[in-house]
Amino acid sequence: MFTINNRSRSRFIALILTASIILSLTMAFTPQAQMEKPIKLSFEVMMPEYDPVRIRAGELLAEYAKQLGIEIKVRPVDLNYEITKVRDEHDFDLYILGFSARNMPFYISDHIKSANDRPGGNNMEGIRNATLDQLAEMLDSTVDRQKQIEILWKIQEILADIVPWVGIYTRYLTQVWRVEWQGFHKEYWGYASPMTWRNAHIPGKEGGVFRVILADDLKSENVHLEGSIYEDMVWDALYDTLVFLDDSYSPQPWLAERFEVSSDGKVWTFYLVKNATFHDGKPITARDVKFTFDYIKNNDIPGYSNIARYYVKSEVIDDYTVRIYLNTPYAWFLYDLADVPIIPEHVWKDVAWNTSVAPKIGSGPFKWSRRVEGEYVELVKYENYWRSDMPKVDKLVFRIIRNFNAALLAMEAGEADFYVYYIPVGAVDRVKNNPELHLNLERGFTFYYLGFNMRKPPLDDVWLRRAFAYLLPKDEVVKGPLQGLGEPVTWYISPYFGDFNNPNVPEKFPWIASTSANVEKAREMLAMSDKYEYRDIDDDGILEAIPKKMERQPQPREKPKTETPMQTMTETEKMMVETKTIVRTQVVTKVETVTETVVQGPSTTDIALPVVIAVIVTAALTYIFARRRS
Amino acid sequence: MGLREYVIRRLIQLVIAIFLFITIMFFIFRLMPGDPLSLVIEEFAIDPEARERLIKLWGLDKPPLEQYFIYIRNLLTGDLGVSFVYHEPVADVIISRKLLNTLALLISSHGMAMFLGMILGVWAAWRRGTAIDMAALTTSLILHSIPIFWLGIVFLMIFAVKYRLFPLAGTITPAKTFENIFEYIGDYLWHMFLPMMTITVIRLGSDFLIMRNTMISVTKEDYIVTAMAKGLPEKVIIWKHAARNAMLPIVTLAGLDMATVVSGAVLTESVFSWDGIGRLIYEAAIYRDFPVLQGVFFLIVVVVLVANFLTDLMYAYLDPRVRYE
Amino acid sequence: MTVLRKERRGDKLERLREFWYIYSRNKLGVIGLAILTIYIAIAVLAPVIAPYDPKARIGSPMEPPSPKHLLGTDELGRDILSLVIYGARISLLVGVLAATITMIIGTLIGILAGYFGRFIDDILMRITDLFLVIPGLPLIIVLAVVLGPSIWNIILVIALISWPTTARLVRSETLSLKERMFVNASRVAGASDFYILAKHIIPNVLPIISATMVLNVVNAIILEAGLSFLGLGDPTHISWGTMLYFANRQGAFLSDNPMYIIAPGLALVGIGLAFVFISYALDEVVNPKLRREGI
Amino acid sequence: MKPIVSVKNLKKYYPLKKGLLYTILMGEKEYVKAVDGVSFEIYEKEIFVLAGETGSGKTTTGKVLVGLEKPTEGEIYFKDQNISRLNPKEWKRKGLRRKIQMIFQDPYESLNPRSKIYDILAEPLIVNKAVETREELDEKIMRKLEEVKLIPPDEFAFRYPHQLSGGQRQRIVIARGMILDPEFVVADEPVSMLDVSIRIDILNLLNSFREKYGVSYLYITHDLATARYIGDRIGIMYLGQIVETGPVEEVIQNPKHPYTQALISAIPIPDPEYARRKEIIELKGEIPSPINPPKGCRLHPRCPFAMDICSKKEPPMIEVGRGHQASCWLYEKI
Repeated sequence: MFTINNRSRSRFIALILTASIILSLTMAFTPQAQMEKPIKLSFEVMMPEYDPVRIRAGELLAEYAKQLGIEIKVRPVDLNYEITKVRDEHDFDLYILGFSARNMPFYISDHIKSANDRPGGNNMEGIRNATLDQLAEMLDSTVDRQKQIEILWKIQEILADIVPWVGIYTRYLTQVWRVEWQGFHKEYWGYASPMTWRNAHIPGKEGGVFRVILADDLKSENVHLEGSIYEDMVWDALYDTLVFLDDSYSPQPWLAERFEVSSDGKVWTFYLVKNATFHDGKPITARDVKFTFDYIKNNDIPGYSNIARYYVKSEVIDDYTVRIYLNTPYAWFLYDLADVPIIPEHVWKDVAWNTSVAPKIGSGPFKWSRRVEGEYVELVKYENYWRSDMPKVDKLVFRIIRNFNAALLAMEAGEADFYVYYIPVGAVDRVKNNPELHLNLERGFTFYYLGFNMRKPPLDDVWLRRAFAYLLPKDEVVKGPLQGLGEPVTWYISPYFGDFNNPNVPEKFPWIASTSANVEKAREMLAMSDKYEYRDIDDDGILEAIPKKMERQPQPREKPKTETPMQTMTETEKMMVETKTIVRTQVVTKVETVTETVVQGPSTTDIALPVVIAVIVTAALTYIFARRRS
Repeated sequence: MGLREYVIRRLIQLVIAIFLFITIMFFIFRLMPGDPLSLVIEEFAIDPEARERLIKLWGLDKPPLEQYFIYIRNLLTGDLGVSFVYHEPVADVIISRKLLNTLALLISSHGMAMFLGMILGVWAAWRRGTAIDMAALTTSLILHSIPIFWLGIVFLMIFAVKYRLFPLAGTITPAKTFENIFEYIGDYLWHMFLPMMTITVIRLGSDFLIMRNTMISVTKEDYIVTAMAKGLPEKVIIWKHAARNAMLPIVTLAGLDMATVVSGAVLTESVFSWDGIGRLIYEAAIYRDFPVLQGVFFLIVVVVLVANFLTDLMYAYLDPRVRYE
Repeated sequence: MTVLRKERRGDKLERLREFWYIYSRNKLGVIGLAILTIYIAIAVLAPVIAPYDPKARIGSPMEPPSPKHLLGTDELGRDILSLVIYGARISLLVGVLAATITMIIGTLIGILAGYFGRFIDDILMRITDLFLVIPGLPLIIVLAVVLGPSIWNIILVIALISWPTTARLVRSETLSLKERMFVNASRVAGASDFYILAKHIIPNVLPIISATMVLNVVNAIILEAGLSFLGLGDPTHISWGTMLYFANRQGAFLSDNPMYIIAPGLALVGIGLAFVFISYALDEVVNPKLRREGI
Repeated sequence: MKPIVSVKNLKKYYPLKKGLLYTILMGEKEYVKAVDGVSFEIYEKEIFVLAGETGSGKTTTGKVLVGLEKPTEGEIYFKDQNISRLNPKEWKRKGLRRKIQMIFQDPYESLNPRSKIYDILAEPLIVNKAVETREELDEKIMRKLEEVKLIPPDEFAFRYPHQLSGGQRQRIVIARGMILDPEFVVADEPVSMLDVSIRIDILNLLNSFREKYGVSYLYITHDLATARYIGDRIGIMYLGQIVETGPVEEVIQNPKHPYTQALISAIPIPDPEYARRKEIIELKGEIPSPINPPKGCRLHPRCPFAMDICSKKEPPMIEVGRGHQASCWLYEKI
């Protein structure tokens, strides 16, 4: 013990270090054999770290899952990280994300197509359902509203049946304004709408300044560049559109005093108002409208990808009539138009679409006045606006306050009139009790949901996903962290969208309707699984999923309320399905073989750093050991 | 022995350091998960094709190594790239009102802290060991352990929320029309007061400590002892002889302590919604605006390294004892 | 020889006693140590001291302080006092672990650079300079984003940012130590580099940089709080930084309970103070050149 | 008689730290020529003194001899074994560490303040694996402590260096040098830091080891008085070279080289009789830089007897007496 042999000792230590590093590396990279063995019901749920509510939601879910014997690790991560893992790498178990799904009815097809089950595609859960593929395909090209509703209802039922994701809660849009103001109108983002800028006023008072709080600065001074929703608020006041969406979310004439659509749905004719002018006094003509659409199409401007995709050409019939040709019938065209600012040809023809400071000669009720970077944007009334009754105020000031506490205090102090953004629950009472302020809670369409990685056993089991749906304490999330500023989600398309929402879903699919955690029901779900047997085989309090033999077919009574989608289809749909299935299946099987080989190991970023450090330390140590003075 | 050779050597080292730095930064930023478009997905369901188009537009589809070479090539021609978020050249994003805001805040607060720290430090060092010195010392140690953002919040709670003496956020009163430049400056200073005080108070602690300790060692030097023996008035000895010589380290340190300065700026600007470079860094990281991140880091590091270089040269030039090793 | 061995132990004790004698003359140091002891006691005894389970929702949200909840409740109706008490655990853990890793990296690199000199020194010092220059918090923000929020990543990242100062200090100490005669003596006696490093250099370096190491703890704690405050921390762990983050997010600012902000902040100041005082005192004990009368 | 150590034309140059760039731009590297061609022999049980001013290269010579520095040129033989090119590993493998040791100058600096005396003394034994058991180790340490007159040993063994006086520390330094029972020891100014009153004791102690174990010494000093007290033969060094060598008494009584003469005349001697006999030789100016030493005889710019040849050619070693040599053109004809 006493005789110290330095050399052998150092070699020994070096050996041990090297060995342990190699060992840990091999362990880290060894694929876990998952196919035949029982799989422990231990999952990780990711959510963006910045949102306390979603974190709490995850924690609550974990609490109840534990009662059932499912282990859930709550892992708040950077949003980008989560999206990379979920959308681009498909390396996840469960995730919670928000969906500001203002276009949900249109875009839902994007999320359910098998073809989009690829890295970077929007089918993040890995939905492989031929019927859904057909329906999505049909939805994209169906013009008839009744038909759309029919398809969407079907999609909602299938989704509720296979549960690729479950809605948890929606957060109300919170809006505060000083009580003296009136004339607000609802649109996508509640009352922060184009019509609000045009209409807001204090009854009995002429002119004045309407001061709106913006939660972020403009990132650029160009209406075509993708910015934040706050940016849109500014451009909505500066530019007019052909149509606008009214309080009930339906398109109404605006710059176009009326419009027609051809019977095949491909040709739209717009009749413009005749007295409208740009801020430089030049009239707004059909040529400007044509220019606007050509400009979007020719430049492939990312913010208007749908226009670019469906728009073919326009035809100037006369100064105030323009005809727009689309390549396919596109039902959502008018909704998209409500977003397209009409720009003056004589100003924009030589301007690159992505210049950061672009001309701000608009067509709207307010003219650009000045902007102090990071502080405010000031717009002044355009005296020659074609609607002589608008705008009602002389000035519209967007004051940039990023800190919501500061924003609310500014509202209290009378330094601002209108605020649409996050109101922390701690401050709700304060706002409510302030007689000078009006707090408006709007249901909106933003919702937060729990998504499953259906590619990864045992999450490929629909019964397990249904069990999860039963475990979600939606009401507790709403009452607790959300403090009642929202409501539980029991649907796949928000009732906000009226007829598009399938009201039968909650009734037919009780797990989607469940708003409080129900461990017993969840247990029942697991018991009904035909794919796995859920049992705690190693007595560690956590269940294991044991794959069942394929011969054991599910008993028919176990699926009481669901029908095979094919049976509910109309004849035309069946035909479409059959013609397209051949192509589809080829694509699908091809992709499947790829995804099946995806190995679930720790991600490279998780181990890269510790490993690098370990290697450096070892190298350094071995260097000391090995070195002798030379 | 060659000052010239020393300068050349340091210059080469400087260039290598900057190059190494931008390389490391480039790849660290590329390690961040996600691309500038990931964030968009939560707000808008962005069309995958549009997404790919944008990625191509920004050159993000190329392999990282190729992106790196393009970046270096552009950098050599003075092109820092175009911001993903602002769609402007990075240089324009950085050299803007944000930079001025940050400079105004940092220079005023650090200048103030240095000034007060020096006066208090000299004063405490001269009365070393007394109860007053003890109190000042303890206070500065306490200041050293206060998190800057917390102090900012507390200031806001007291001065902005409770007593409404100062504004909560921003750099000027929005949309106010100013009669003349003085009115504007007055408004700006009024807005800057709380963030400035926050940094000053936190910074004062360490500036005071440094000054006090240097003063103590300076007062032990022969020439001070001689001056005292000559019977010069205490004031003259303190301010003319001792303080001047003790000032050097504090000034040098302030320049070299850029890392802490920037960190403080990020937190302070975020608490006070001060529209400056600190916030820009934070947002650029969140939005994956690589070009801006690289640009800001590049700027900071070049400034610090060049400042270091110049300080060393100054020392080498002024102090004959410095060997060019 | 049994007599000798007994003496040996006594000797160590005596050294400790001597150290304590010098240290205890420093009032600030004693106060710091006392505060730290209290904090450690709170952290260890958290389950005993805390009036409630910190994760239990036992009251209505954002209650102002009352006899039932001395510091009120947070937005979930959890007892803030209990949260602050449990927060001591994470803050201490982060501070101590990050400082330890900092010390290990810094000492290793400093010693390698200082002892072996030449090109190793050149390379390591250039890297150190670079890290010294990189603004810490922004890089931490970037790294925190790269690695994802977890308490371990934060510890790692803080250490990754903080080591250069220690490395520089250790290097300069090593440089002067390796020229000392006793190192040469050891070399003549036939000791290897490893032996010299282990027996002569490291034991002499560590006490001298001990004050800095203690200061690293404060810096780590404050950095963690800052990161958490920006929302880059680990929100699943209760630390004072994450409490402040939630307090800020949930508008404690405007609610009836300012204690939600004041309490974790004061807790941070207290622990910071303890370590700053200790560091200051250690500096005076270990570097007698700085020792002054009356303090 | 065979020499135990023989040094042949030993050179040690230190490159000036200039960096790669400078070498490329400015060409030639520059060196500090600390030791520039030194030769001498040391016989068994002999004490050879190297004397000279600070910067003359005597300490560097000592460091090279114990392997702390590598020679630039020249050979060192230890009992017929060429040790000049060995690395530390080979030193240890060949057992040279146990045979060649060094005693350091500064008893304050050369003891690790954080090690106990016991550990300081144990270190050479442990790293050289010179003992098998703890008992053996304890015993050796006790014995050495006794031998350096630190009695009782257990009184001192577990103290820290700062708890001892300067003289006691120097005894520890000696004990450490002697603990491996070396055959040859380089003693680098072992008494220069000590009070005059205890110098003799220390010198006697060194002598006792020679008597008892037959140790040979290279005794390095700038102090001719102690050299005279302990030394057998002496070499006077100036700017990296030995300028005069011979038996101590002979060289001091009858110095031949002007530099030696100047050195000796600078010694304050209490004996007035002796002092009167002594002629005073003074050198001009300062000792030149070892980077670019003067051409020819290195002393010539300062030498009062400088001749033409002195600045042109380096003088060879010239026999000036029995075993007494000086390197000076003055004695060429003799």
